[in-house]
Amino acid sequence: DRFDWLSVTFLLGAVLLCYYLVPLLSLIVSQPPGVVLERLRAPEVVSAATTSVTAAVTSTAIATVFGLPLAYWLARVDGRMKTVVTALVILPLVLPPIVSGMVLLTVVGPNTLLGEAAADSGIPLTRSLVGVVLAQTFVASPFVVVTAKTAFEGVDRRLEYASQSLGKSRLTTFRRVTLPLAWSGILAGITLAFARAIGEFGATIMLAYYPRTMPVQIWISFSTLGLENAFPVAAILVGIAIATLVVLN
Amino acid sequence: DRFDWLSVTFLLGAVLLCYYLVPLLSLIVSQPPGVVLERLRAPEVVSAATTSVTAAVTSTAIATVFGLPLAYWLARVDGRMKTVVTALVILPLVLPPIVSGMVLLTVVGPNTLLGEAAADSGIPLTRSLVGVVLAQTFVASPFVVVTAKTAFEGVDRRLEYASQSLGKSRLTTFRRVTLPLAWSGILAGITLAFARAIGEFGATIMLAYYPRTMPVQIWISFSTLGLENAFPVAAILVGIAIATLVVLN
Amino acid sequence: MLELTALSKTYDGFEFGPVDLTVGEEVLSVLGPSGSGKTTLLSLITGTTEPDSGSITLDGRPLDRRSLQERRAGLVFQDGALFPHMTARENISYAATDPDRVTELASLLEITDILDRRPPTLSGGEQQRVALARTLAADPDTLLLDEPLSSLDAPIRRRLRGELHTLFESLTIPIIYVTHDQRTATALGDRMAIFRDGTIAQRGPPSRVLTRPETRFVAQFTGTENLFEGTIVTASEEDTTVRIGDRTVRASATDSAGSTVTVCIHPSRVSLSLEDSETRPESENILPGTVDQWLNEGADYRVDVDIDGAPITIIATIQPAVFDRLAIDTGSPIHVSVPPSAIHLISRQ
Amino acid sequence: MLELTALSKTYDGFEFGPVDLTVGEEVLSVLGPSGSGKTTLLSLITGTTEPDSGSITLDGRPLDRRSLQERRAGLVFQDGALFPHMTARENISYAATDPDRVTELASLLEITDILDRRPPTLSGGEQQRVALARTLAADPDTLLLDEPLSSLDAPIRRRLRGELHTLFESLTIPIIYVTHDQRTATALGDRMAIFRDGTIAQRGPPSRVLTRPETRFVAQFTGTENLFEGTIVTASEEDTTVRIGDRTVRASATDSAGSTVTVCIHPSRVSLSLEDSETRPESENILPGTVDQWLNEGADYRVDVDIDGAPITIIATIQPAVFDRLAIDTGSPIHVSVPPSAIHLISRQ
Repeated sequence: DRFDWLSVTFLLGAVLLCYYLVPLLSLIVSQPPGVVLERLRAPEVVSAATTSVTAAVTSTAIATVFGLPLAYWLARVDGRMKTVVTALVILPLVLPPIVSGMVLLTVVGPNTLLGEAAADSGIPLTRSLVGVVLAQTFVASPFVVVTAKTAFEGVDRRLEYASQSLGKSRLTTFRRVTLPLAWSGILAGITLAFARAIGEFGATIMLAYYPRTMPVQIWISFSTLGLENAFPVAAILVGIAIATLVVLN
Repeated sequence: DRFDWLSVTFLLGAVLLCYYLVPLLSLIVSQPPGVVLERLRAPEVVSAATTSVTAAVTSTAIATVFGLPLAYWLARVDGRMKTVVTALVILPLVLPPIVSGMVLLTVVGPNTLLGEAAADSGIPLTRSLVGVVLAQTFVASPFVVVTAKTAFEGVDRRLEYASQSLGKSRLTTFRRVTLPLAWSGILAGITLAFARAIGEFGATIMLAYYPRTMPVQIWISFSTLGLENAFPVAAILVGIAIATLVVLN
Repeated sequence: MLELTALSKTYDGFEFGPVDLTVGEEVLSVLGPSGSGKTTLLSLITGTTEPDSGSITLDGRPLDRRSLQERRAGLVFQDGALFPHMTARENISYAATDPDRVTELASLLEITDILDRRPPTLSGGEQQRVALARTLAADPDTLLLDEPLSSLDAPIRRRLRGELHTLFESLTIPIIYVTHDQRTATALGDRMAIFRDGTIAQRGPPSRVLTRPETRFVAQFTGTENLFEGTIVTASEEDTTVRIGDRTVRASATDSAGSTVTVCIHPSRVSLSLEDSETRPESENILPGTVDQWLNEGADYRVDVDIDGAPITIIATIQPAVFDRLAIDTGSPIHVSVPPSAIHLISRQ
Repeated sequence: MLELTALSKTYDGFEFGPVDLTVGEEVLSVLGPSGSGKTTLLSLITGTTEPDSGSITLDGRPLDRRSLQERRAGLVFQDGALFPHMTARENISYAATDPDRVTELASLLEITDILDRRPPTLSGGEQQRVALARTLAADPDTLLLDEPLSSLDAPIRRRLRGELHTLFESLTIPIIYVTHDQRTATALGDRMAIFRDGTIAQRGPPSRVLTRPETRFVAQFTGTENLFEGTIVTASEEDTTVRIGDRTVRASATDSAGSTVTVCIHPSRVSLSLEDSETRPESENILPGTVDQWLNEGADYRVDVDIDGAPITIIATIQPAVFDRLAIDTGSPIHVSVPPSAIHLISRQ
């Protein structure tokens, strides 16, 4: 009885692992790397990559600057307030990306107050790099907040008390005790946010069909020219995903 | 100095919170609930909701059955093996959904060995409910594994040792000690997976443009008829997201 | 001078205070069971917890609503709470304004050789020395210690306790030493406060608290295991006669009112002998009995004696040499003697 | 009968064993500093850790490579490790095959009143009673206890220790009791094993291990604080004369070879007196000295005496009555006396 159960367990887990692994191997096998590498220099690939990286770096930076203080506050507060704010931070994570794009459009869309005002000042909030950044920030920044919150919670509060009792200010304590100890967790959050931002598709396609990010470029290549034409951009994104995994360890 | 820093912190966090909250409120304000409720009965809305719920329930069930054993194994193993397998589980989480759809197409697409064989047996793996389930499972199941793994890790291993030393089998120990203690965490993982599955857009649109899930329906309504026509379906998805938050607490 | 006035704090299910307490340039050891409020007391002084009411002043400065940074109250945590990403030296110089102070403290606390190691590689005793050096490096106006020895092995604990005793004598600030170990509390404290359920059950010099407990709780908690219900028969200015069951014992004069009392005898104050003919002047209470059981506890033996003609059992702790000489065994007859000065009476309400 | 043969296990940076050990129907108390391998010993027997080599048999059954379930080795954890989602009753009946056994054990361990409460609402002592009942409910072939009293307050610890002593006498299985508290180890163990760095430093009846330590480490760890380097002057069948500095003391006959020895005297075996004219027959070693310092430790006083004409300090623990009678104070002259039988010699390599 015990033996059977262990075997079945092992088998079920292994099936799931194969389901993650096989498609990835299949992608690598199905296309000769030479051909893919050659097409990486195509102008639409370079343009999409530039747009994606610029937007993702910007939105990750915004997420970090605005998210870390929120994460620290959430880690050190208690009670009802914490529950409500945490729920609000998780909301963009459980909201479908396409819906995230929709709700953003109701605020920054071309026919809204804010959208019109911005467009008049020459900074259109949709169909622009700003639009991409807005979409990516909404969807990706919760990763910084949630992961950094956990990292801050992992720093023994008594160490902060000890530092303050030794006559150090809160800022010094944060800079020299809390931040160094939470750093690896925070880095993980930033990495996850970057990965999420650069892979964002649903919200981006709603806010900014142009300029094309890599995921949008894949969709267009696939739907107009077929699967093969999407491979070069996909190769870059798979590379970034694997680099993310390396950083996360 | 201290006062300034605290204020700035508070301000930055508050700005980010507003960025999460305002669009959602805007969505609710921008459309009279009466009109939205009326359009919920439209045949294309009902059809999309049925497809989405059926597929998401199925893929969440698959994720649970296959994912829990893997999560338990990961929680109780150590060393290099754990690192590698954990990385493989996180991969679908950091892979852009549109790329996930692509890599799945290289295995189950209409021109692949597997895809053709299945289509010949009358079970097409793309442009079908099966295709939706395949896409959702790939993207959503890691949430079950990762969250349940953390929940299992939170169960003091000494409690399992105590149970076994009292003459109970591993299966009995799992059923009566580990599972009850990890249950709330596992439920959170299942909830997250369901939310992710029902909101899936990038991978689904690659594998199954038809039958239309709710996110795909939103995209089609938006791109062919304009933003207003996407509201009824979005309302359902926002409701599900909020219900998810409630369960997570 | 550290002064606490009517300090109180209510958590869910636990009430601390009101506590009034003054600590001068001395060591106050705070003793009590777990959950009696010892750690809450320290949190209120350092500022990690705000009181519901009452006030704290340190050298005349009110500490209420001041930040931790401004209080200058140095706290040594149970496990040291060293910064794990800094070496021992970095931990200490983090707190010190003068680099020479690090060298000085390191030599005082005998940690010069381990200054370049990180906390996780240090033993428990070394971590506590570094933590102490770090706290002293900030020149605090009061020193608070939260069970710093409780996680150490016996020989190191004994050694460090002796060193703390010497160190404390050289400091001229109020020191509060929290512990649940009566031995350490007695050895280090100039005064002692016994906590129970968030309030002070008794305070005073350790020798007085130990020999003259005011309540059953204090008696039991400080190791007075022999507690009997008795009735006062006669009381004069010289002595008191108390009846326990069918037996009568003579105690020193007492100020306890009422006729029913709790008779307290510390096991280490009970002597055992084979004959009742011994005529040491102070041994007036000689009770015949039978050995019920005995336990070798290493440094001493613990002997339970059933007293003849009274439904009571007296516990005596005697030294190994005496145990060997008396050839004690279960069932053997023995005489218990207790000097009147070792019998303490608590009046019962 | 529990038999361990050449058992060894290497972790990163820690080597356990090889350990050979036999435990019959008795209580073996295992004593040692933290990190000496006490808990590893229990893990190897229960099966949570597999040994690198060696074997374990219980009543003749080999336990090697058997699952935890099949070993029938009952373990009581330091904090009880009760299932937090079950009541006390459910915890016990989880292990019991017969429902009557739950009632029986609850009454034996005096937990009948708390059976319907959940572990987090129980006190530390109650949790340990329930944990013990749960372990016994499974009728184990051996009982292993990992410091079950270490997190309890003194009065409860003392009481539970007495109850464990009675309980252990009623059990007819091998019992291993792991602790770092020498007092508990001595009180509960029929035999004692002292662990150091993963191996057994000494084993034997507690009274023998305490009075006849074989190494400096064992002597120090069991509280023999007076350790001096000496030279044997004469050795006969009756006694041995040893020189320490300028002083000579007489010890009982010894089998220690070599002329350089470590002289061990337990502080509780040292007596203090005002005159050297006292002529108790066994007190042949009378050394004049001066009180260096003293410490009130509650149940006894600890007095450091500098011996005149020898660079040594002898520590004595004396009972309060004696301390009061001698009117001891720092700097006052005093005589130290040590019976020859209390002087133990360890030969140095």
